[in-house]
Amino acid sequence: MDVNLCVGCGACAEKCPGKFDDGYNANLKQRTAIYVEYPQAVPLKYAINPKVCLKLTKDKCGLCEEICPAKAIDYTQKEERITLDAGSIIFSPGFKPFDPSRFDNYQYTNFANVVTSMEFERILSATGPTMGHVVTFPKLPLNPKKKQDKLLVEKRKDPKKIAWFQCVGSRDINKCDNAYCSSVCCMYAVKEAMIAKEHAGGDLDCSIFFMDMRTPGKEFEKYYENAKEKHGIKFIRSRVHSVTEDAETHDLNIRYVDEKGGIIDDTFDMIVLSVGLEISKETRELAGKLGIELTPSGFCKTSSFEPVTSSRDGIYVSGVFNSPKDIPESVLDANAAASAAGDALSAARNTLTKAVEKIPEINVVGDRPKIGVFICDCGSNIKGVVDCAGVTEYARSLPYVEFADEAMYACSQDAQNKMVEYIKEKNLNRIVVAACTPKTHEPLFQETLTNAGLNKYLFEMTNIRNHNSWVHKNNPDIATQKAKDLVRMAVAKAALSEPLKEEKINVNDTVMVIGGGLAGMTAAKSLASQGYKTHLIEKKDKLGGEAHKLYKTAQGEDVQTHLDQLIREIETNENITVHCNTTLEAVDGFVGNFKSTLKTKDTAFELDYGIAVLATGAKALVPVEYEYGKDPRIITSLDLDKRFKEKDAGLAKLNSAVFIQCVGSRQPDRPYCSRVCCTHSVDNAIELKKRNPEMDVFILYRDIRTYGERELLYKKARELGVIFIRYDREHKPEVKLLNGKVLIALNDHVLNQPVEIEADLLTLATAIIPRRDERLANFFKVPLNDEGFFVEKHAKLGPAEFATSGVFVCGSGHYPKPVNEAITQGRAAASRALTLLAKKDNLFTSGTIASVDVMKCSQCGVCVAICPYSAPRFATEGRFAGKAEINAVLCKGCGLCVASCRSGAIHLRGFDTNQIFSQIFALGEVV
Amino acid sequence: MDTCIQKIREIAFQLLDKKEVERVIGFSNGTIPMATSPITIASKQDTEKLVFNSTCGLNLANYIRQQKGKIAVIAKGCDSRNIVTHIIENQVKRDQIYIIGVPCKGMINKSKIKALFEDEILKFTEDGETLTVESSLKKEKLNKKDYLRDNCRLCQHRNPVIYDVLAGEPVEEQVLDTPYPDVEKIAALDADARWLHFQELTKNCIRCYACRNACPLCYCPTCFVDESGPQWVGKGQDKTDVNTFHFLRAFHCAGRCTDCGACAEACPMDINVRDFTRKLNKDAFDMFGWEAGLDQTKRPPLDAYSPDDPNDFIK
Amino acid sequence: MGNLLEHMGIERDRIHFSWISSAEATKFVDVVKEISNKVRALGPNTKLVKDYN
Amino acid sequence: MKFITIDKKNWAKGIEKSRETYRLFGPVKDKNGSFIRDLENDMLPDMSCNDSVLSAKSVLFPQTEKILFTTLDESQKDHHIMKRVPGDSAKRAVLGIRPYDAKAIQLVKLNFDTDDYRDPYWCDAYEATTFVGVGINKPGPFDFSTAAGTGPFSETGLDVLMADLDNAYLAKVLTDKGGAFMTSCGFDTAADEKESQALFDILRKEAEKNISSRIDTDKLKDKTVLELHEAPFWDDIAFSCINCGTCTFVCPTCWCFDIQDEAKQKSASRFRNWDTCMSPLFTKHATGHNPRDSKTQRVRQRFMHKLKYFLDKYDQGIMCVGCGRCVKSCPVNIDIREVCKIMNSYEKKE
Repeated sequence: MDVNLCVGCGACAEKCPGKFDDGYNANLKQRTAIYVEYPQAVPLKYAINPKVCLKLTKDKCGLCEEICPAKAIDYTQKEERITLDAGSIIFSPGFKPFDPSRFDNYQYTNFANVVTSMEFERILSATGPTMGHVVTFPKLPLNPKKKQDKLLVEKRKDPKKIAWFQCVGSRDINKCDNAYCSSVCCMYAVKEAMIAKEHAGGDLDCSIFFMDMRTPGKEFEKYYENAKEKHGIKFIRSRVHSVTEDAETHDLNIRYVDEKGGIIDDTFDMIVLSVGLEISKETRELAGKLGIELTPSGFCKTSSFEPVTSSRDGIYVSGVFNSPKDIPESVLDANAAASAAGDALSAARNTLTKAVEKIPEINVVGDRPKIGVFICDCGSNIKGVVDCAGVTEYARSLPYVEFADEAMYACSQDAQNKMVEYIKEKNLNRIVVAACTPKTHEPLFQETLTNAGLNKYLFEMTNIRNHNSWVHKNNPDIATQKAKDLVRMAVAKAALSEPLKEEKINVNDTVMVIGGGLAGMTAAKSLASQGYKTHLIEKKDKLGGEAHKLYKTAQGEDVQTHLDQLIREIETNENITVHCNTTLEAVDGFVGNFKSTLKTKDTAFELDYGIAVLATGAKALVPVEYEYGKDPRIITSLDLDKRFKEKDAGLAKLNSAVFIQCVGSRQPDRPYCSRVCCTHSVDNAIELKKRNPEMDVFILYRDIRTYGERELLYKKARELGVIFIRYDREHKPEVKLLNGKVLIALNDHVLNQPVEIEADLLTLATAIIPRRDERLANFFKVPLNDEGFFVEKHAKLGPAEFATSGVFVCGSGHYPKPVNEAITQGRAAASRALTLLAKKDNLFTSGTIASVDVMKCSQCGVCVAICPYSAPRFATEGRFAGKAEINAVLCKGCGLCVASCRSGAIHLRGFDTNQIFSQIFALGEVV
Repeated sequence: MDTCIQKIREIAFQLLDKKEVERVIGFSNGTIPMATSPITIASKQDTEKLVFNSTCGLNLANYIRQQKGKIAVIAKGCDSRNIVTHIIENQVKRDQIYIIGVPCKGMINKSKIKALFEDEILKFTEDGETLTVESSLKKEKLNKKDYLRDNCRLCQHRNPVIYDVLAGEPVEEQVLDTPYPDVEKIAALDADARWLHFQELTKNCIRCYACRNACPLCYCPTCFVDESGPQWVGKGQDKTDVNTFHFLRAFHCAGRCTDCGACAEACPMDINVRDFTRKLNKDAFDMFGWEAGLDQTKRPPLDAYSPDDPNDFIK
Repeated sequence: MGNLLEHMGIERDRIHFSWISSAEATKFVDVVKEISNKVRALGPNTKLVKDYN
Repeated sequence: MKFITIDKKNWAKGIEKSRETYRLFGPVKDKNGSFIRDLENDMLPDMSCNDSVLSAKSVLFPQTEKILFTTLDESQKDHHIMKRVPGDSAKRAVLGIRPYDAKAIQLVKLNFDTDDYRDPYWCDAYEATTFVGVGINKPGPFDFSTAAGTGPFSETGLDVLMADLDNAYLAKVLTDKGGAFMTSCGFDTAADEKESQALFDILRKEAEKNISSRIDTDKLKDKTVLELHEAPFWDDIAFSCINCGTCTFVCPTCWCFDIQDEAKQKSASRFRNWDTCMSPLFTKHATGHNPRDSKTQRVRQRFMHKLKYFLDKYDQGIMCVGCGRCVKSCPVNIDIREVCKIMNSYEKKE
């Protein structure tokens, strides 16, 4: 397949006789030998599977070559070897889902209704094998051909009861070697159950069988609570031993022990195995070739302080290969790896760039619209249904249409070249293309306009493929009529389009980082090492923040040594100016052009900068329960760290030590999980055991959330004899000070008996609470969530930036996180900031932004109040002082202000009211 | 009210005398019975022209926009709430206005009084709670309480919510169990009857836009009804256009209206246009717990996005 | 807005507000179908409809 | 001059009879006052009610009037060609019109029916209309018609003037049109001419005596336009004005209109609607410039037009008949009598 010629029309796949399993759909259905990897693939190009293709295997068929209107098929292509010179390598090979076939107890291969979570994920998807409809016998095709399958499919039904089994291939060294926690399965199981329930319309019975519910991510705990409380999803703490199948109905019978020790039999229509994440054999081998050191579980070995740097110089890693993780952490990893790779290469920046030739723009203002209409056949995609010649003829009859032409592929290179010629020859000043979706093709056509000297906003595209020929396949007449309607509307709008200007954004390449903790220092260091002047603002008198209070990381690294080294690096870096004892007093401006007033002690000074990174961190809760503060033996985790740091010899002499988890976390007034405390306590418990193996160490917990390879610590603690006793939110342990003793009473979950423990040391694993800095949030117009953490741009895809352009976030101000994650996010924030800084001279606003008609503006301020990007503000000077004006740099063109303006003073350029109306009226003419 | 007007005049005199403000906006006596007219005075001698009585039914907040220099304004409870709305909506700055608050016992319903007489009223006097009204045919003594405007009868904010000085003792606020009986009465009708009610209501509208122009909220430089590109609404007497004007104007006031009654007061055709706005006021209260003009720091609910918005479409 | 129109005697089902993101094609289809069905069930509207003749 | 006595017992029957020839208009009481309405079958004019809220000008000059129409259907030969809406030349009569409203129509006629230009819509309606007025026995407190050049028993512009005599109407037939209407009603009981005229004179004098409100216009003519235009009092007069235009809508002599096009699907119409000089839109240019941008300019325009420009241009007195409607209806009580007083007595200070 010649990817330069393929236009992704799909005509080949329609006729291709070869079939093989569709890996994207978890092999639940088949795809043709010529295929696209998945519907959203970028670029959208077809490929041939040489193992299945009849032409390549048997030299028969050759249909696709005959059909392809773009002549893109090339059976002679050979595997090529490409040599690249690279300064850094980012190794991000991902994972493979655990294959449960080898588990005999769950009978995944034998039972029709046992599926993996990956399969279930596809079943739930609208583009999946069942188009989102959950049915039993999901592994069989919708219309099977084999006789025995046909019989089975007759029994197919909408399931009423589905169970999820957690930790399949995770936290398991009996049946597999995966001692670690896969980190993501609890959350995805809850999500799948919620969606399944939504699809089924509510009466679906969903049960999740789990060991510990691990939802330590941002907003996860609330989701879990919601699933439980509001959506009635059942959470059963039990590891199910085995599954049997009813031979007749194929329902699945299970037997399990509930929390009270009772044996329960139950029947489900379907069972979903929540499979874990695994590093494949191939990846391990490749890592070996690259000379990267791995952990025993197969993940890349990295340090907490260089969390994306592999053991081999110049190779950086990200994603699950680094450790099991969810989407936002993967994105952060990727950002961080990019910045780490960039740090190493900063000297070589811009050495390989080429400039683009600029074509002068024709001034069309005041000219009568001369519209060129191009109707695309898209091979047979459109033409097979719509009478494209008729539509073209019709287009010629429309007002202001100077020229109309039909093209087999309007997006092909020669069609583009012709378009440029026509524009010049016929003096066209507006272009309408009726083809596929502007989402993928608008930029291409706009570029063509630019090449012909037309402003790219003099372009209008209408979709007569996805919205028309595809959906009205069986009604060609109506489809043709609809195509005409769409073209008429597009022409009506195009006639009113105006050239729009893209303003250049000036970027001051100085960065201000607020917060001198680990995350802030990391961000500053990364930016500085790429050559940007960075100001690091710290409220306290020294850098380091909360990390000063930590003893060691989960991987056993000494925090203070590393911290001291980092501080030294920061202080000696000539690109970094550290401002301790400094507070932020005012912020003005916007992306690329911020100005702040800062105050050091009593001296105020101004700082101009282009980018801000908020790394304000969080702090530990001071507990108000469990008799804290009333006895020196009752301390917090950080207090205990301090004693470790100070090498307190008394610790070895303790007879018993107790940890209480979730002190202030996961409760109604603070519903989130503080993420770090389980590992912290487990680690500290091990430290105590190391100092005195005879010591009785208890951890009183609700769920142990040692996600990822932290699970190994949990395992080790149990091996060392640390005793874990679970409690629930309604029955917290009670701490009493009696006769000089610290006594802790609670109910033992195994024995179901009350127990009382006398502790020489009681450590409270306190919640991490945000600083809830509303003033700062206001300064930069960035939101805080209910708990007081900053709300990032996108929970999954934008975890280190804000919706406000030019402002980034990292560290525990975003959400509680351990050292390695804080550092990753610090790097990620720097990385995101670099994407702006690197475009310094090449950054333009969009043309489709809001603008204010000052004559109509009533200066009521609704726009100012309502804009999520702070783009409108009141003009402070000039003839129209007091009226609203839109900052082109900040405006995202969302139209919120346009809709909210009572006076009708705000217009969205490129989507102006008269354009929209002209479209509606154009449609209305035939009504 | 007599003592109150003395107080107002004194305050106004002092303010002008000490040049603390450039002008004072208040009411003066009209040329016909039951009429008062908004007035602006710049000299302390003119303070004698100021009056305040139960015929001052217009809303002076409508007169304070785009004034130069500092001005003083006399404000009833509702006027003061509209001043608050003006401050929120950037129409005046708090330090540009000096508010002479007047606790209010309600304004009279002029058309209800006129309806008692077959011919024109020749004389109207007010003495505390008693109104004396005379025509060529008869003379009536009326209890003011029985002739209050509907909005005043249902008012729960008679005392100014914001002021620099109060010209009189605060009055007792009414507490109503059912603050929206009028809305409920219409709501109890069936759909066709409701439609007829509004058709009948606007039947005589001449589209003079007195309701809009008397409303302190309607300050857009170009009102949507005057807009010609796009023309949102026809400009003739077509009943659909008339109704569209009324309900859209009301909607623009949603969450902002203080039910000051100036619209109905100004209407030369005696149309109670409040039937439109009242429903929205009730909704704003029921859905958002919101009454306009009570809080200088919060924008009206329709100006703001909130994730816990009670509207179901937001989910 | 819907409440006010309903208060004026216009059937509630004739007006609909929905928050649909560009990614929610299915929701869009569902909502449009739902509204069309509701409006069809109500029959032609006679209120607040301008007679141009 | 012919006088006819109409027993009130026969009134309804006579009116009913006239419907064979005439479409009738007259005052009808509504809950918010009385209005001049098209009297549909069986409806009688309310001859005894207070003055109508709006004047009778709408009978000839409706607030919204469709004047032209066309089709946008390009398959039709005459598409986009504007055609006049077929006129209603059928006879009509306005019953119970106040004498000053009839006079006002004569003032409006100066605008719609000139040597150079004849407004077909207004003029055709005017020619088809018979004005049957009723004298005002007891003028109200706002009536200053005598000072404005008309009066409670003024005959200008009327075809018939009737006097209400409790049990009967005494009708003075002023024109042939009026006579024809009386005949169509079957009212033919002639009254003694001399006695009747005497009775009219007594009633007129009695009524005029009742009018306490007046304005002086004697000095307006001598002042220069510029002097009044630049006088300092306009800001104060205009302060309270909310620019609603009620005064112009209720005014029997205001004649301004605005043209609006409306189209739906393939048909398009052109309307004229009452306009008002109080609206900023009235003078706004397509460029965005507005020569009367401020409220003061607009308020000044209204009074200058009524009390000065008109006077100067036509020499027919002021453009006000003293009905007092604007005084009663103004939401902020701007009183034309007061304004007239200020203008009439204004002396420019040197």
